[in-house]
Amino acid sequence: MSKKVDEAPTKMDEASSMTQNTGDSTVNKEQIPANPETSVPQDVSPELLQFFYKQMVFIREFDRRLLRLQRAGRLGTYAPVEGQEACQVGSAQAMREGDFLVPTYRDSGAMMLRGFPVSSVLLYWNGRLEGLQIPAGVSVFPLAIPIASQLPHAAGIAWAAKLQHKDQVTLAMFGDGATSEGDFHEAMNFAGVFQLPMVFFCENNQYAISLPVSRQTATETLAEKAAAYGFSGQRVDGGDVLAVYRAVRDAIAKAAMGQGPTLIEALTYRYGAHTTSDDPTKYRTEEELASWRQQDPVVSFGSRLRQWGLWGDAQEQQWQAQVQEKLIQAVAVMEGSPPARPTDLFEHVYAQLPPRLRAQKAALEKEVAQARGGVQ
Amino acid sequence: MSKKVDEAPTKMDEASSMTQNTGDSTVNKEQIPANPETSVPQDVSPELLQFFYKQMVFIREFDRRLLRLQRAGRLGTYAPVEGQEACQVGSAQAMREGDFLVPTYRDSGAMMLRGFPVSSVLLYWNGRLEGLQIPAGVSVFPLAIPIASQLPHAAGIAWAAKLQHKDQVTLAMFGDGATSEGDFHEAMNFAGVFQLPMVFFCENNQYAISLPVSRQTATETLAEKAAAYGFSGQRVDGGDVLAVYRAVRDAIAKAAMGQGPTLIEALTYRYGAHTTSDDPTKYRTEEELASWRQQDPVVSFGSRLRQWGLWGDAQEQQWQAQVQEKLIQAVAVMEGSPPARPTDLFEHVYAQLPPRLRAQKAALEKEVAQARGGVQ
Amino acid sequence: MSQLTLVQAVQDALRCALDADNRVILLGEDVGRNGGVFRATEGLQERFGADRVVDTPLSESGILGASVGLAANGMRPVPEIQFLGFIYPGFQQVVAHIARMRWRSQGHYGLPMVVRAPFGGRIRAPELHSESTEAYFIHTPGLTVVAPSNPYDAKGLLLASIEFPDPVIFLEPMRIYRAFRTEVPEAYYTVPLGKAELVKVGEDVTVVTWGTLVRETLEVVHQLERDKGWSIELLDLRTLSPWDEEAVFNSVHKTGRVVVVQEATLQLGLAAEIAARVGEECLLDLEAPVTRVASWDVPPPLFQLEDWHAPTAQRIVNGIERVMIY
Amino acid sequence: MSQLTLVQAVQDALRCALDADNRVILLGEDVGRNGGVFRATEGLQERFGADRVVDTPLSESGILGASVGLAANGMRPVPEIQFLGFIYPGFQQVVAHIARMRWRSQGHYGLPMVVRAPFGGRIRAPELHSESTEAYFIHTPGLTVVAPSNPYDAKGLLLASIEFPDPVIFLEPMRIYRAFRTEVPEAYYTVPLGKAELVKVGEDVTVVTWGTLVRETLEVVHQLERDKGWSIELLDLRTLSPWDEEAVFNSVHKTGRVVVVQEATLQLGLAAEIAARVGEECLLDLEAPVTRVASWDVPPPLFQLEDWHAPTAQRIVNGIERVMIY
Ligand SMILES: Cc1ncc(C[n+]2csc(CCOP(=O)(O)OP(=O)(O)O)c2C)c(N)n1
Ligand SMILES: Cc1ncc(C[n+]2csc(CCOP(=O)(O)OP(=O)(O)O)c2C)c(N)n1
Ligand SMILES: [Mg+2]
Ligand SMILES: [Mg+2]
Repeated sequence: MSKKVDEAPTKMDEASSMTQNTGDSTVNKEQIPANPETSVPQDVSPELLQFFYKQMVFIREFDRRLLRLQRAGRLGTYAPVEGQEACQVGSAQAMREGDFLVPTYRDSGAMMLRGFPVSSVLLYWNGRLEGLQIPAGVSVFPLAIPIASQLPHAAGIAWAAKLQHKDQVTLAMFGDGATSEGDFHEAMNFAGVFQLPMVFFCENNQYAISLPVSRQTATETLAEKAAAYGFSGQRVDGGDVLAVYRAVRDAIAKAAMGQGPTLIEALTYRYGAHTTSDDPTKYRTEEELASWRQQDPVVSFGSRLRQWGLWGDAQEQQWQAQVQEKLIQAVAVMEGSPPARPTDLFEHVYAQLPPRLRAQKAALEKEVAQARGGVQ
Repeated sequence: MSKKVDEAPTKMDEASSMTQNTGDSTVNKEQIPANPETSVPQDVSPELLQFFYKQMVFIREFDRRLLRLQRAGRLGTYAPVEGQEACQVGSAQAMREGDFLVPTYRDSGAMMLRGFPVSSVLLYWNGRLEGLQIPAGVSVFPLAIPIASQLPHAAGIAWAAKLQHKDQVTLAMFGDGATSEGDFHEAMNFAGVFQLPMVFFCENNQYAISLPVSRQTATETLAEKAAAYGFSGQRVDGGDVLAVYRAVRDAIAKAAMGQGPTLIEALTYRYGAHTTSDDPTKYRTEEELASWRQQDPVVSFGSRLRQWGLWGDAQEQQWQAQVQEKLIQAVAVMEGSPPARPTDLFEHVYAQLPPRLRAQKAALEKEVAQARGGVQ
Repeated sequence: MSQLTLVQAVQDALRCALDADNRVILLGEDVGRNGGVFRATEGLQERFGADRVVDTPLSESGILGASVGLAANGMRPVPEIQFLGFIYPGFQQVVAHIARMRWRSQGHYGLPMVVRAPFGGRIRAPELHSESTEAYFIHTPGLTVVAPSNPYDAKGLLLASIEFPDPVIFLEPMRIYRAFRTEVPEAYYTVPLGKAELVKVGEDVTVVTWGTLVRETLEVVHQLERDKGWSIELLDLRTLSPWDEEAVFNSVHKTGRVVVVQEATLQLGLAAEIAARVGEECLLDLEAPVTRVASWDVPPPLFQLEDWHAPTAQRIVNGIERVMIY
Repeated sequence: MSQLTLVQAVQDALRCALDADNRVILLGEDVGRNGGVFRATEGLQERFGADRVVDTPLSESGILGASVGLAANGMRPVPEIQFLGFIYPGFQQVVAHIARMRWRSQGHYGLPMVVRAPFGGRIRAPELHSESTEAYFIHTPGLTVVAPSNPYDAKGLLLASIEFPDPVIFLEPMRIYRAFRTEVPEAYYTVPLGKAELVKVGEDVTVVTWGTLVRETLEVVHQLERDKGWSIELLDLRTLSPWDEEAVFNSVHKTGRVVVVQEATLQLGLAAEIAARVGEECLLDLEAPVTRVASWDVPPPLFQLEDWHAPTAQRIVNGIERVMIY
């Protein structure tokens, strides 16, 4: 901990001390399990394989677009996804119709896959209340800002499904940093005790803002923490969409059969900053980033698809065009929204506005009129 | 969970399903490790062996006295110790001079062994602020009421010792129920990450008020939870003062050598009610209680001492007389205390009373005078 | 009709709610087999099964957070926090989630749930078992805070709270859990949220209070009316947020004098808000300062001094006298 | 002397404290290598080592609870909570332990510690990063709550807080972390706790505020003085608990009118207590109701509406006009 920034590990070989809790480095990539198959997988349809890739490309383009919009001052703080596309596509796509997603601020990709509108994600980061609206039939929870606090919600959602005998599994997403919060513990314990139909899906992107996972916990893996709650945990290569998909699919199947929860730790890396307010060069090295970039989840899966004969240049161009079209439309929705209405502050705070808030709303209306009329 | 009270397990053989989290029963005693030696132990002096016994007897008599006082209306709610004497004597006695104790409401025995005055414990449960006073030189924290919230304090105390290079280990006590709280998790994690010189000592008395430990967690043991924090956990027979003593002594030695924290789970049972407001017949059976009584920690250790030739009737009588004398004195201190002074409400809230509280204190003085003078 | 204590009325309301709506589920520490440490859920697990009256692990954030998910996914959870002082480890769930989930989902996930917790002191309990910190919740937008003062209201307000589409913090005055009985109909009925009760009509001064202190204050009021000949109006707020401004202002317009009595510590207890609002809306009516009678601004003590911490009869008398002879 | 922003002044104070007293230790999320998400601890780990400026796990209850133990065992911890809204998971540690440990040990374990947290909104941050919930802490006996409004005070108040024998909740107005610079001496100095600052003398009306809003309110005050010819007195509370009653009452005795401006939501924000106390102590001076200008009683919204949630210049003007033309 006494190392200065410029003494940070500069080679991945030096970055292999995850088991020593005084180390500064990220996970040793040799610990990443799984090994991409060379022949076309049999358990997943070609269409789904293509879909994986297409969605990952979409999320990446989406993410980059949002970063540009943010830099142009058209969004507020934004938490980028780049590098974690396989985690989000693999997990969300393994969910069945009616399953419930409980995401964090970094899970826009998964949210959109589960039906949350692209334009709403934009509106959300654009600071618009409209971005909070959840369409009917979409079983996605609002993205959680306070770390780990969504995990007890997920437990409750899963519990409700169990009590109502719904065929519904809840997938809760969270980061490596979340494992240090009390709410992680309490939710895991509820899941174990009540045998809840849910999957704890941890995107271990090696850092919680600046803190490497080696200082977040003294265990070697996060997956092993499941044992403390009487259920099983598993590590997967979060850069491999297929590995993520299979692990989550199986865990959901297990949960749906009444066999209880699973913790999945997906090893991944965020390529960008924690949020647009963050400067990752303060705590990470270029070399470390470059080494993770070599295993880019989107690029590498694209190559595999091509090897398997499931993807080519024409498709790539076509899809890229569609993606850009989709993004342009979403941005247009955002930009075309009428100006935010101040009195919307009062909407949906209660099912019915109590008298005092009605009076406050009226006062605000007056204030707005005054300010706009230049009256004082 | 659908069992009714009268369907609770009635034999210990039925009570062996701790691994099934739907069970209602307490730990299978066959799982309790250790086996009392038949020859005189070599690693512990005869005096210390006698001391163990004497202290256990003292705590038991103390506890029974407090229960009587409570029933007579001279104390408020009280949380009895009976059954857990070996846990408290074995652990507190393994501490070295200067080590720090962080107790709960049920650890009066351990507190007294570490120098907290007997009369203060009485005053505390008598609802007197004087019972909160900690004498100079006594490294004991105020007993914690909110479950598990003392564990981060213990981590901080141990951390301070480490930073100041003090040769001091912190022993934190807590119950089985505490392991479900977020603060247990956060403290354990800090201990693991910062390699703190401390011992987590869990008195697993099988119940958190009415909830059996089999419903508190889906793991088989509590000790195994330590693995989720990168350090080791261990189960001991909490009915065997020697086993507790040795485990804690070794864990303290390890911590003092800079080898980090340990979790110790001591299997025990409270013979009485959770507190004097509780009715344990609502959730436990007579048979279960009786079966634990068969291995009474005080009685069984007394027998061993006699077998080893270290204890006899004369000593027993003499010690009992001393104990009663000590208790009579402590009760006399309590009963002889001058009436509580209302304005003491304001003492020690701040190092220096701010003006507003000085005014409130003056108002209370007036109110007291009025009320006492019958003036309105 | 039967004569019930307040805690029996609570239990009766819970029975009615479990009967009326199978989405209702009770959860918390020791609420099941044990029937609750105050016996508020006695017999309910036997009657409705362990799926509807659930003993949870010792985990307040878990209980409250899981209730968010339960409510969002079709249930109507009624979590119990054993004592109000033990809601603090779950405070984030209350103020960051329970209070805001309807808003955060712009109406999609309303949370019909009721957090029950005994509050207030003076039962000779250990430290932290005697908290009167309703102000934390009253200051939090999105919550509705209710505190009954008698068995009849306890049942009716609790049923109204369970029916309510938004989360309610339901504070039960544990000191009077068994202090007295009133007639409580066996049938399902509700008492409206947001409405104060006019306990006693009067002309000279308005006294506003809630929870435990209603009954104690009424005694003082009767005594003062006898001794001094003053005519005193007494309001029981019943709902603490949103509180019934109309009832309070109307009374103050009439009397021109007001005393608010609370068990919470003085600084920023609800009485501060009432005083501020009365000052804003009724300044010209006021013949004396709005006077607050409260606990001192120090922690609730160990029990031997607790009767001097909370408002004593003497302190209430002093407060009323102060405004009457101003 | 140098010209520093408020966040630089905070950093400078922390440097001074670490220099002056080797019991001082900073801990929190990202405070070390990263230098804090607002750069308030920039360079301090390099300078003082990783034992004194410590990156902790993501664990507010752990950070605050460990600070209790650190303070009780000889250190002077200065934990940082990244944003005030993230203190909620550690709320129990604050209100049940930090606030009461000196009392609970009857003087044996005083806790000299300072919990630093940026507060307030209007920096276009995500949800829950814009909380103004100082009232929770002001209502809690045993705490001292401080909020500077400019760089000079930030350094002096923070050093005074670190010297203070009791726990301080030190709220940093993040909207003005970098908004302007003032002269800040390089040397160690303190600004006394518990004393308001008279920002501007005036005769007709007293305006009380703190934190971010001091500067904004001053602008409104200047404008109204120009436009209307009123003479307005402005007080910056600086310490929110215990707040400087004497300064406020003296000013109100003089002006007979008072407006309190806060970024907290209205109901039971600190302005309520000030209004209640002024009503109690200065009723006969008052020529108009004590008027509160505050955020509406709804959650701080996503950022596009946040400027309409917090007091606008218009709302402050309206408040002052209301009391002036009453
Ligand atoms: C309770 C809480 N504390 C602090 C923060 C501030 N914060 C936002 S993101 C973050 C790091 C989260 O790390 P991780 O869980 O690994 O998720 P990641 O951002 O890497 O996806 C922190 C400390 C917060 N949002 N909530
Ligand atoms: C945070 C908190 N929640 C609830 C309670 C009420 N309560 C007091 S003791 C207890 C059970 C504790 O069980 P355990 O940790 O096993 O300790 P034991 O009493 O068995 O020694 C409960 C729920 C509390 N004191 N603190
Ligand atoms: Mg992370
Ligand atoms: Mg127990």
